[in-house]
Parts: sequence; structure tokens; C-alpha cells
Amino acid sequence: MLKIDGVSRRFGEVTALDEVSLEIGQGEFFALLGPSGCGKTTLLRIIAGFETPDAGTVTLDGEDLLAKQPNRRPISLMFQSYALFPHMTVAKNVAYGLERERLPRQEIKQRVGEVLETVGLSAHASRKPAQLSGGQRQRVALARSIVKRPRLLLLDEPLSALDKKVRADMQLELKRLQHEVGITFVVVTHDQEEAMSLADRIAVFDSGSVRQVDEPISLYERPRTPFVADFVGANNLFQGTASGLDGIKSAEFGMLAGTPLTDLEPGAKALLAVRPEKLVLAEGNATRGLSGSVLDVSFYGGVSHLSVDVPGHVKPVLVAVQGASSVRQGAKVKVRWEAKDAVIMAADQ
Amino acid sequence: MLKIDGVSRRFGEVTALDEVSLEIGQGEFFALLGPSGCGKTTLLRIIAGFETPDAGTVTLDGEDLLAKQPNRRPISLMFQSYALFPHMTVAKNVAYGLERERLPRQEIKQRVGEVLETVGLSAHASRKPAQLSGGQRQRVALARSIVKRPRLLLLDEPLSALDKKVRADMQLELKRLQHEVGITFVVVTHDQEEAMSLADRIAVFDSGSVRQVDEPISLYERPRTPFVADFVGANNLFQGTASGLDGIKSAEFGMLAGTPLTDLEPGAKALLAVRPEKLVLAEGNATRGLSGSVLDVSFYGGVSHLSVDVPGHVKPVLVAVQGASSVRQGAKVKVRWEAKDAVIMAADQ
Amino acid sequence: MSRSRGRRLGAFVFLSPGLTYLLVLLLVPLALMMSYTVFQRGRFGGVVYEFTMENFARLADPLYVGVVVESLKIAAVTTVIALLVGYPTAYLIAQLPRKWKTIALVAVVLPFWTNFIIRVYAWVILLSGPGLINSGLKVFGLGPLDLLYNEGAIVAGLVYSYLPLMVLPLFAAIEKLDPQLREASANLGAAPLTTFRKVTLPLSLPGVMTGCLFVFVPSFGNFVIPELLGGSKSIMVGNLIRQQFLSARDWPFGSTLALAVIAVLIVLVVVQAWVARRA
Amino acid sequence: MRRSKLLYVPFWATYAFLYLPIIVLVVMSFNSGDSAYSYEGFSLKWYGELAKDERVLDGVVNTLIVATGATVIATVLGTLLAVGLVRHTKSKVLEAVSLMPAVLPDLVLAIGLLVFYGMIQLTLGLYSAILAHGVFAMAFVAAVVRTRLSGADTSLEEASRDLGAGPVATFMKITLPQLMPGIVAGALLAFTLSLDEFVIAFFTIGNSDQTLPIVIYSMIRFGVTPKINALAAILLLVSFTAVIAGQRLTKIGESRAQD
Amino acid sequence: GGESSSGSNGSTVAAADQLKPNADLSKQSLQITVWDGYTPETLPQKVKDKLKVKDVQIQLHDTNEIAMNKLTAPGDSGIDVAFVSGQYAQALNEQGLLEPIHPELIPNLANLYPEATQLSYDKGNKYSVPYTWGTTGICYRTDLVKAKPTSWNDLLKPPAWAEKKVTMMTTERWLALPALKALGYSVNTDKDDEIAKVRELLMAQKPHLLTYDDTTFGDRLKSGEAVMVEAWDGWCPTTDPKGNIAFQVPKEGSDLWVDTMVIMKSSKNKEAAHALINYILDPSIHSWAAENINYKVPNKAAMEQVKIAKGSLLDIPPAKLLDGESIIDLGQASTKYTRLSSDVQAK
Ligand SMILES: Nc1ncnc2c1ncn2[C@@H]1O[C@H](COP(=O)(O)OP(=O)(O)OP(=O)(O)O)[C@@H](O)[C@H]1O
Ligand SMILES: Nc1ncnc2c1ncn2[C@@H]1O[C@H](COP(=O)(O)OP(=O)(O)OP(=O)(O)O)[C@@H](O)[C@H]1O
Ligand SMILES: NCCCCNCCCN
Ligand SMILES: [Mg+2]
Ligand SMILES: [Mg+2]
Repeated sequence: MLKIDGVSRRFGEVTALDEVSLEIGQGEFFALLGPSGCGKTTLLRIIAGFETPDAGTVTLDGEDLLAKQPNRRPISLMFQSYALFPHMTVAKNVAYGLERERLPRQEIKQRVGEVLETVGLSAHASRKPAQLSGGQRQRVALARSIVKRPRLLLLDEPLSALDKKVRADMQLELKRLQHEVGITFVVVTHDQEEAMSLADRIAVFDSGSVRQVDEPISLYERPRTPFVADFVGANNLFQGTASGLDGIKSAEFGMLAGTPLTDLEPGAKALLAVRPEKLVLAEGNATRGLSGSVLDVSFYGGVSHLSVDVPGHVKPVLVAVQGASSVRQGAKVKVRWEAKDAVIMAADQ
Repeated sequence: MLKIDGVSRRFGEVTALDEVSLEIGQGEFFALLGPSGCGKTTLLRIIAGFETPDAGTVTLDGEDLLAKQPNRRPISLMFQSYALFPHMTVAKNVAYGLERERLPRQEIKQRVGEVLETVGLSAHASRKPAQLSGGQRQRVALARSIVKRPRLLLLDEPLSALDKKVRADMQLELKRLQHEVGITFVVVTHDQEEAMSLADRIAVFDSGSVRQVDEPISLYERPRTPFVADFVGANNLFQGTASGLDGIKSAEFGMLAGTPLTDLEPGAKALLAVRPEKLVLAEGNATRGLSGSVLDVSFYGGVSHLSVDVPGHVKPVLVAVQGASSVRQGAKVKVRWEAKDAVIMAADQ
Repeated sequence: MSRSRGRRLGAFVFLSPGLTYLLVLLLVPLALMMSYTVFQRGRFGGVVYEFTMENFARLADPLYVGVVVESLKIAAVTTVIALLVGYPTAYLIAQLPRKWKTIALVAVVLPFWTNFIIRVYAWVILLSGPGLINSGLKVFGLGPLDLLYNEGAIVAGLVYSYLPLMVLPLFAAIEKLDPQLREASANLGAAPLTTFRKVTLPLSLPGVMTGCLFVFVPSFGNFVIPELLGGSKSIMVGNLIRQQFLSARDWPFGSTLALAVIAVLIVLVVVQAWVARRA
Repeated sequence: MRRSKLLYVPFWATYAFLYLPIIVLVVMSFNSGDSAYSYEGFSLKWYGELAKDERVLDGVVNTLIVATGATVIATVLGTLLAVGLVRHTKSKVLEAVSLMPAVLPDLVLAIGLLVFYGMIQLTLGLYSAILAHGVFAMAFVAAVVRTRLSGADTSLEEASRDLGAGPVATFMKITLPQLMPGIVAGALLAFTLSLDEFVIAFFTIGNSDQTLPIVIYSMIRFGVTPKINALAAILLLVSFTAVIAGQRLTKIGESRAQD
Repeated sequence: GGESSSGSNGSTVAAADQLKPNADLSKQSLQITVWDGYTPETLPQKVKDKLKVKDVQIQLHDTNEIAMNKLTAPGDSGIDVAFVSGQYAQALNEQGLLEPIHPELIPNLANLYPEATQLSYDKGNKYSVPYTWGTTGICYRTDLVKAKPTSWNDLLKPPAWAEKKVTMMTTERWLALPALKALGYSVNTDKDDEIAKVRELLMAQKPHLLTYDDTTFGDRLKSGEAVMVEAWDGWCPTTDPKGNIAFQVPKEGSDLWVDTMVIMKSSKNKEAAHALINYILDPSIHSWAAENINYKVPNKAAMEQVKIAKGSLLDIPPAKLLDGESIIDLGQASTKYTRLSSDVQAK
């Protein structure tokens, strides 16, 4: 449906996008993930028509999008900074897009009422944006873009100012729009859980380039590059050299068990990544595993994170355990994992 | 150190704050948590001096704060909307507060350089805010308020636009400021994990009132009101009537095990709350537990969430298990928990 | 409380210099002039300090009422045209890169750093019977057209003379608008004209109001242009006041006419403020 | 966003409209005849005539002094007044007073000031004209700046206060720069209006001082001569040069500041 | 006119003796207000050299009217000598603003034509001294008119060939003058019915006019935009090299206008002011106006120095000029003319 091909955009010295190519299917929920400043907003603005790429093409169902004026594109963009009309009430802001389609008054009124109900702002319909809290503004912006039910919805960090409860409701609503109305979504989010739970596919960006496009579980479990492994979720990375199908050879720890995702020349520099929740913690006198001592235990509501200092490894190793942990700071422990739970990839040059 | 006493603020019909009282200690990291629009920003603005409360007092070390001009308060506020000076470069924005203190040029330059390094924007020092991405702007705002090292730092959703990695770095930096420099923090966040892991104490707000002030673990494990139980983290709530020290009597399920936090009249309406990660899932033919069938399994990177339809209970019961779950959708299961893992509180009237 | 003391101090610091200045150099002289409205003209000019209300009675003269109405009409047409011409210009100047912005802005006022009367004469040269435009038309065997000495010429001259007074406030108002709002509007399906009507225009309304006031007021009171481009064949309120002060040396009635003009304009200003607040 | 090319039509049309008469008057300044009305042939004689005329030169100098003085007064007081009106009072009366000079017929202000100066026995000079021009110029600056200020976001000022800046520093470092386009527009207006003002200057300036408009008005009893056109042409040339030089200088200043 | 001269007599007596013929002029300086180009540019310097006064400053005014407002405002205008037309001098005097002329300080008054002391606004030059004089008539293009204009009616009811090629003056008294004369009335009438008749004539004329104009009618004739205009003699460009412009005083008669010099009562330099007027009346100086700006001067000695071409504008003898009726200020009735001109010019 949406095809982005070799799109680049430079701002003076800065390369915001560097030959980005993506294909997004009809009805797909597509998430963009990447560090701050990597070009996500720029890409959305190009699709919506507010930036012109220096190179590359963007087509929607085969039709050249770049040739179209922004107001003729069947696309809604929710701006990262909301861009609410300050002189209009909340209801007027939301009705704006519908009025442009010359829908009957009655229908506009009804749809605006419904969407305000959905975002929980019915009581605020006649206020001006300046009289709203930050999260309320964000919800108005969201309502304004979803009420149009465009073919393609671009959301730039749509839920970042919302609390967990409201956010969950909004996520449900977005899913409903995807399934019932068949809208295609491209959503920028820095919330990985959100990306993981909502998206059909996720593109990971870095410095203006796409690093990996994959389904959430694949992305999480089979990162292709050290950047993705490190960026998506927490990960423990060990350096070494490739050594057959079941591990890498590490200078400090000898063989470390793991599964290579791609062919690697034996002896080539390689990286092994293993998730904190895949790690198993054993008593310090257990036979297998890397020895270390617990540096810190922190409780993240539901899960406890332990950082374990493993002599020979630069960063502390992170371990996640369900519930409050019984292990105390300073305890001597062993850390180990299964080969199938660790992935091996080529190290960056 | 900071004492807020009976502070109220109304905007026309809206009561943004309703007799809020809080005491925050020297060097404490205090978090404000609450749904969108509950009055968090308003409270910070009152402390900083940009709103005048309709009633109540605010003192800092016993000194009346309200009588002081904003610029004479030893307080920095990071605005939710950043409020960066558009006509100044990033470096100038950050230097602004230091220049007001008439520090030597050299020192200003050095401190600005350091803080920009910390927030990862050294390369952007000479750009104007309009040339930055959303997350970069937020980091400038953060840098601008922390560089002053005020006695009290008020941060209004300081990290909401940042990706996980940068956010973790920033969190560390905030902790460092708290410990090394001894700054007192009041931070608004909608990110509960953030609040849990950073804060010494958390105040939960709702509709302009404080509902509970507690340390993170207490708040999570011993919510005092249904609102807090429901708002902080995910929770499964069961209705019934109080019945002694070890459970409630539910119309549908009979006795449900739990621990009351306060004295409850036997027979009074009560609510039992139990966390998803405290639930244990057993085969459908196990002896104990509530029977249900798995509605949906979703994978949130590291943890799997299952929703289980328990006939007789309105909402599906949420269960969290470590790693990818082996239980499939549609499976018949039993759900149970220990009395010590469930809390019992009075139901709202 | 100190907040409100601070606010009062602010009000004092910001308001008192300008208001003191205006009190001494505007209100006092104005009060002097307005005191003449209840006195009589001396036989040979000057003022005889005998109370009379006759000057106000003279205002009802259909001749003067007619001129006021006509002036309102001409000033209104001028204002509308200046707005239509000035808005797109101000809009585009506001979008220019910064270094061009100042140049374009100065270029709007630069012609006015010559001299009013010379510029108006330049229009005479352009529009007159044997003038430039008619000479041009003649080459094509057309014309000559009666371009000068009619209300059209007055309006053209007024628009020309007061265009900067429209463009500059509009610029100041438009320049501050967040471009993202226009983008949001386009994104929601609004054609450029709709975006203009629904977003840009309402948000720049204070500038529109100020610009309109700036053009309307001097147009209403102008006297040179009706003389030179209108051939004095239709005069405006400004001519009336001027005739009373200069030809008739009738300060009392001249002041009374001025008071009437101020009253009309104040009504307009109040209406403007009201509209601006509603917007 | 791409801008519609169509918008450039009224844009350029406006400049054409503004400069067409200017071109005409420059051309006529080279007229060999003595009419500014009908072109008879090329000649520089009027520039020669102009050079001989000391009054004109004096007039130019006096005009610049008056306009500059009035602009400075108007810009400073008008900006303060605008901020005061928007931020520190709700009084409609003060608002009306601040607009009054703009709606006052110039003869009324002129004669009123003449009478007032007479009453307080002020000896007229350049400064009395500067003070007089300051009155109407201030109204224009205040109105334009108010336009700029209305609906402006106050959070920047709050941020400044929060970072320890007092009201004065906040005004100078934050409010003023935000208002700058409005202040520049207002000051340009004030300067332009003062430069060209005749009636008020005539009545309030000292007898031995004349501004250029006074000189020119007295000269045109017989109609405009090419001599005045020559003067206008030179004024234009000087203004253009000054503006472009100013532009160059600020650009250099800016690039220095960047380093 | 009778009333006004009694007023002026009063003030003449009041201040007669205070001036010292031998005052030290080097302690006095002069502020003069005058039309641009009306006196030699070198005048200030010459006066300083000749009279040894401290300083001479020229202030320019563009019209009588605007000068009048400055001169009549309360307080000291700072002006010593003003150049204004006759009826304005009269009005200034009526308001008690003028210093009576001290003839003993102006020996050159003897140079004036005898006729120049009999001007109706100021018989005997009690408070004003005439500087230039002339009349009003029809200025026209000899090559573009089908018939030479001889009557004010040729202007008031323009023939078809002059349609929209005729201009009239806008200043109120001269606006009314052609109609007043055509109807046989006095230029100084204050009768409402007569003024009403004038209004009718002017209203009927208006649609056929090119424009009202009292500054650039000469240019309009030269360019051919107009063929026939109401004009003051001195402004009719009969000296144009093409030689196709002529001036005609219509048969119904016209006015006599006089531009005069007056001394302000508020002046602190009255001796120097008198000395200045005396100096200007010197034939070698006074002839400048006739030689350079084509104005007749009421100075017999001066006119005798000037070469006058036969039939030129300068070739109108004083006696003939005095046939014209001097416009005088009508006091309260003068506002009728203001209203008349507003009325005619309003749409
Ligand atoms: N100027 C105002 N006029 C009217 N109501 C206002 C105004 N400012 C805030 N409110 C209302 O006051 C309440 C509290 O607002 P506040 O900004 O403090 O919320 P918040 O807790 O910061 O929310 P969020 O998390 O969404 O930023 C909200 O309901 C908001 O709509
Ligand atoms: N107008 C501009 N001028 C110069 N650089 C710009 C401009 N706009 C964006 N950039 C730069 O381009 C890069 C990409 O910006 P973009 O806004 O697309 O980032 P983002 O991925 O949306 O980041 P965030 O998550 O922080 O919002 C950033 O480094 C930013 O600084
Ligand atoms: N400068 C010469 C003036 C000749 C005519 N005087 C009458 C002036 C009327 N406004
Ligand atoms: Mg972004
Ligand atoms: Mg908030």
C-alpha cells in the first residue's frame, strides 16, 4: 500500500533520513522505533507532505504521493507537538477535518461526540486548548486525527503524555480502528512495550537509516545487529569470536552458549546477546554459569531487576526475575542461560 | 523541607486542586502520579510561582514561598511544554539561568558543556530549538533546569519523549544529582515504572486530591483505595463483603483469600485486589482456584500477559508470566493466589 | 500579597511613561481644542470666549453629514482594497527567510521616505489625460480614459499612500503564527484557501484590525488626495476640518467637526475591539 | 509545505504598485523642462539647482533629526505602553487613549500643541517638533506591538523567571526579542510617518527650523518642479544604500556572533 | 470697509511713539515668514550686511491660510515680519496683532505709486505695506481655443470644445469671483441671495470642469490638458517660449489682489522690521519681483527700472489695476464663502 523508496532528507549538515525504503501493507499496524533524533518525525512529515525529500519516492497504492498537495492526501498526521488550533474549542478542533469533507452537520456532531467520548474529553468539548492539561491536549490531537478515518493514519508519539490506564484504553481504540475500519497505521513510539504489543511489524531506525524491519517477537528474539539487540529491550551483550553453531569464544569466559542467526566465518568478531529474563540465577556455589555478585536490586512493580557484577565483563549483567526478589545486594551468584535463548550476530566493524 | 498545606486552585468550574497537603523532605525524590488532568502541572506551577492558589500555603524550610517572586525562589521548573526560548541557541538556552546568577563566563561555558554532554546534545549546541527533534527539545529543557542545581527541582514529565535507552541514562543522571548534589526532586511522570524505580515516595493524585502517599513498594503492594489499586500497575479486583482476617465473601466465588489493610466491619462492602504476577496458573483440572479459559496471550518483551475469562467475573482476569508463555489461547486453566499476595480494602461508596 | 504588588509595580513601570507623555502632549492640548467647541469665532478669526452650543447645532447641516457619509464610504472602500492587496504581501513577507524578511519589509516603506506630495503628483502624471497610462493606451489606438479627478483616483491614491500602514501590522501579526497550524489544517483536508479562512485569518485578526484602523483613519481624514487626485470635486471630512481651520479661521467649529470625527472613529474602534475579542 | 505560486502574483503586484510612481518621479527628475508634468528631454540641471539650495539640505538634516528623535521616543514608550496595556491592565479607557493620536485629525493635534506650547511659553525648536511627532508615532508603535503581543504565549516569560531572571532581565532578554518583529514594524512606521509629516511639524517647530516637507510644501505653490523630484530621487538612492549597508552590517554582526 | 479702518486707527494711535529711529539694530534679529521664491534668495545675507542686524531667518509658508493660524494662535509666534495678502493683513489687524506702520522709519514709502496707498483693505497703509499686486483673469491657449475668451461666462459655461478642459481656483473667494462678476455682484458681497445664485452657477459648471486647481493650472495649459483656466496674472505662463499662452481680464471686471508686508505687534525687533521694509522698497531690490517672477510691484521707482514688453503681464498701469475690486475680509460673513466652497466641492 505505502511504498517508501530511497528517501533521503538533509537539513544543512544533518542527514535526517538516509535512503530509507519501507513497504507497509494495507491495514497493517506499523511502528517506527528509534532513538531520539533519528528521523522518525521527518519521515512522517514527508509522507504527509510537509517536507520534500531530497531524493526518493513515496507511493500510495502505486500513486505518486509526492506530487499531491498535502490536503489531497488521504492521510492524517497527528503532530508530535499537537498543533491544535488555539482559537477553536476542542469540539471545533475535532470537527475541523470532517467539516472539510462537507459531511452533514448532524453526522459531524455525532462523530465528534463519539470520538470525544472515546478519548474521555466529552466534558471538555467547549474548552479552548489553552485551558487543557498536557495529556488532555494530546488526546484532542489524537481525536482530531482519528475522527477522519483516513486510509493512512500517521501518529507521532500519540500516547506519550498519557497515564497507563488512559493509554491502554487508547491502544484498544487504535486496535479497534485497525480491525473494524481497516485503517493502516504508522505509529512512532518510544515505548517499546507499546510497539511490541500493538504493532504487526516494527522498523528500527538509527541515524536516519532503517536497521531492521520485523514482527515484534522476531525483532525481540532475533535482533540482526548489535544496535537492535541493544536498543530493543534490555540485553546483555558479550564479545567474542564466532565459533561454530553453538556459541562464541570469549577471551574472558571461554565458550559462551548461543545460536547464530546468520552464517559467520569462524574466528570473525561476533557478539552474543541474551535477555535479562532468559538468565537464570543460581547460588554462588552452583557448578555452571558465570560467577558474580549482586550490585543492586530494584523493584519495577511486578518484576525485579538485579544487576550483577561479573568480573571480566565491563557492564553489570542484568537479570530480571518475576515478583520481589529474595536475593539481597552483595550476594554471590552464578548466572547462566540456554544456548537457544542467546543469539549470536556479527559485531559492528 | 517543602510543605504544601491545604492548597486549592479552581479554574472557573474546574477544581484543579482540592485542598492538597504534602510534605517533602530535604533530598527526597518525590514523584507525582495520577491520571491526565488531575492537577499535577497545576501543583508544580503553584510551587514555582506561576499560579496563585485560591487557598492554602506553601513553605520551603518554613519560609513562605507564595510571598516570593518566582525568580527569587530557589526552584527550577521544567515545563511540560518545554518553553524553550526560540531565539536562542541550545547553548544559550541552557546558559540562561547561569548567566542570571552572574557566574564567571568560563564556569558557565564549562557547566553548559558538561550538561549538554550529559543529555547527549553537545553536537547541537549552536542550533535553535526549531531545528531539533521532539526528544532533543525535551532534553534541552531538562538540561536547562538541571544545570542550575537548584535546591528544589520540579520536573513535569521530563522524559516522556525519550526512548528507553536515553531515558535510562537520564534517570541515572537524575539519581546522581539527587545523591551527589543533594537536590530535592518533585517529578511528574505517567510512567509508573519510572516512578517506582526512581522515587523515594510517590503521591497518587486523582481529580485534584491526593489519594495516597507512600514508598513505591508499599504503594504497589498495599494500595489503600480501589483507585490506587486500579491505577498503579495492573490489578485484578474482586468485589464482595468483608469477612474476617483472611478473605472476602464473594457472591460468585464464595470465599476469596486475602489480607485486609485496615479494619473493616464484617459485612461491609469490600474489594480484593491481586496483582497479575501474583497469580499462579494451573491446569484446568487442578483442585484449587477459579476456573476460566484463556482469551488472549500477548507478549510484551520479557513477560507474557494472559487474559483469562473467568465466568462470573466481569473483566477478564490478567495473569503475567515470565518469558513467552506455553499456554495457548482457548486453554482451560485454573487461577489462584496466596492470601498474603492479595489485599483487601473498603469499596468506594 | 507580593504577587499583586509586583503586578501593580509592573503596571506602573510599563504604563506610566507613555501615559504621562500622552497626558501632557495629547490630552491637555486636546482638551484645549475641545474647550473651543462651546465658544464662538471672532469676527475676523480668533476665539470669543462666550458660551454657545451653536457649533453643535451646525453639525446637523446636511452638507456636513453628507460629506461624513461619503468619507466613510471612500475610507471603507480604501480599507478593503488595502486589506486585499496588503494581506498576501504581508503573508509572503512573513514566510521569507530572515535576511529577506527585513529587506522586503523596508522595501514596503522605502517609497514613503520621499515625500507625500511628490508621490501623489507621480500618480497625477500616471493617470492624467496626457499622462503615461493614456499615452500607452494611445499607442494601441485606445483611450484616452478619464482616470483622474474622480473617486476611483482618490481611492487609488489613498490605497497607495496607506498600504504600508496595512502591511506592517499584518506582518507583525502573521509572522508569529506557528506554521504547524497551517500544516495541521492542510493535513485535515483543508484546501489552501480554507486554511487561510479558518486558521490563518482568524489568528491574524488582531493585525487585520490594527491595519484596517491605520488605513481607515487617515483615509477618512485625508484632504490632499481629494484635492490633487479628486480635483476637489468631491471632498472628505479632512477637507472640511481643514477649511474651517484654514479658510474660515473658525477654530470653534473646526474643533467641533474634529470632535465629531473622533466620536465616529471611537465608535469604530470600540466595534473593532469588540470584534477582535469575539474572534 | 510548498507555497502556491499564485500567492506571488499579489506580492509582486504590490511592489510594482508601490514602485511604479517612484520610477515615474525618478524619470521626471531628469526632465530638461521645468514641469514635473510633461517630459521634454534629458537633463541634470535640476540636480544642479538642488545642490545650490541650502534650505533643502537643512531640511533633510532637520527631518532626519526629528524623525529619529520621534522614532526613538515612540519605540521605547510605545513598546512599554503596549506591554503594559496587554499584560498589566484591562482598562478600555487607557486602550482608547493610546489609540487616540492615531485617530486625531492632524490639524487638531497641531494647533492644540501650538496653543499648549504657547501657554507654557515654550520656545519652539527642533525638540518641540520631536515631542509632537512622538505623540502620534507612539500610538502606531503601541498598536503594532500590541498586535504582536496579543495571544502570545506567556510560558517563555515564566521559564525565564523560573531560571532566576528578574522582571527587567526577562523583559529585555525574552519579551523584547519575541516582540522584535512587531517593534521593528512599528518603528519603521513611526519613522516613515514622521519623515513625511507636514502639518504638525509646521506648527510645532521653531521658526528658523524647517523640515523637508515644510520646504517642499512651500515650493509647490507653483506645482511640483523636477527639482523636487531630483530631491526625491536622491533621498531614495540614499535610503536604499543605507538599508543595504545596514543589512550587510547586521549580517556580518550575526556571523561574528555565531562564532 | 468703514468699520475695519476705525479699528485700525485705534491701534495706530496706541503704539505710535515707542520706536526709536536710532535703535541699535545689531542687537535685533529678524524672523520673516514668506512664500517660497517670493523674495531673492540672497535677501537674508544682503539685509544682514546692509542693515547690520544680528540675524535674519526666513520661514516659508505655503499659503496665507496656514500662516494665519500660526500668527493668530495665542502666545508669541516669534515672527517679526509676515508676507500675507491684503485681506489677511486686514484680519490680523482687526485682531489687534499688527504693529502700526511708522512711516517715519520707512522713507522709501515715497517710492510707492499713489494708487498703492488707496487700497480698500488698508487705506493709507496704516498697518501694511504692499509688496506685489495684480489681478485675476482667464489664462488660455491661443492655439486650442476656438474663440478668444472675453467673459467670465466663457469659463462658467464652457463651450463644447472646452468640455473638461477648464479649471477653476479652489480658494473660496476666487472660486466665487468669476460667478460674482458674471452676475454683476461685488466680490465682497455678503447677501445670501446673491451667494445662492453664485452657488447655482458653480454647481452647473462643475460637471464640465477638468478640476479645481490653484497651483498647477499653468502646467496644465502648457501640456494641453486644459485650454482655459482661471488664473492670477503672475501665474499665467505667458512667457512660455512656445508663445501660445495669453491672459485676459474678462469684460465684467475682476479683483485687485495685493500681497503685503506686515509687522507683528509681538515683535521685539520692530526697528529692524521697519528697516527691512524700507530696504525692500528700495527700487533696486523691489524690482527683483518684476524682473524675476513676473509680478507687478506697486513701486513707481522700481517699475521704472524694469524693461516692460508691450502687452505683457507687467504692462498693466496702476490706474487700470485699481479698476479691480480689492477683496476684503468680510468678518463673520466670510464664513459664508467657506460654506459655499464646501458645498460646491462636496459630491
Ligand atoms: N487555564 C485553565 N483554564 C481552565 N481549566 C484549566 C486550565 N488549566 C488547567 N485546567 C484544568 O485543570 C485540570 C488540571 O490541569 P493540570 O494541567 O494540572 O493537569 P495534569 O495533572 O498536569 O494533567 P496531564 O498529565 O494531562 O498534563 C485539568 O482538568 C485542566 O483541564
Ligand atoms: N529544521 C531542521 N533543521 C535542522 N535539523 C533538523 C531540522 N528538523 C529536524 N532536524 C534534525 O533532524 C534529525 C531528525 O529529526 P526528527 O524530528 O525526524 O527526529 P525524531 O526521530 O522524530 O526524534 P524524536 O524522537 O526526538 O522526536 C534530528 O537530528 C534533528 O535535529
Ligand atoms: N505668491 C503670490 C500670490 C498671489 C496671489 N495671492 C493670493 C493668494 C491666495 N491664496
Ligand atoms: Mg519526533
Ligand atoms: Mg500536566
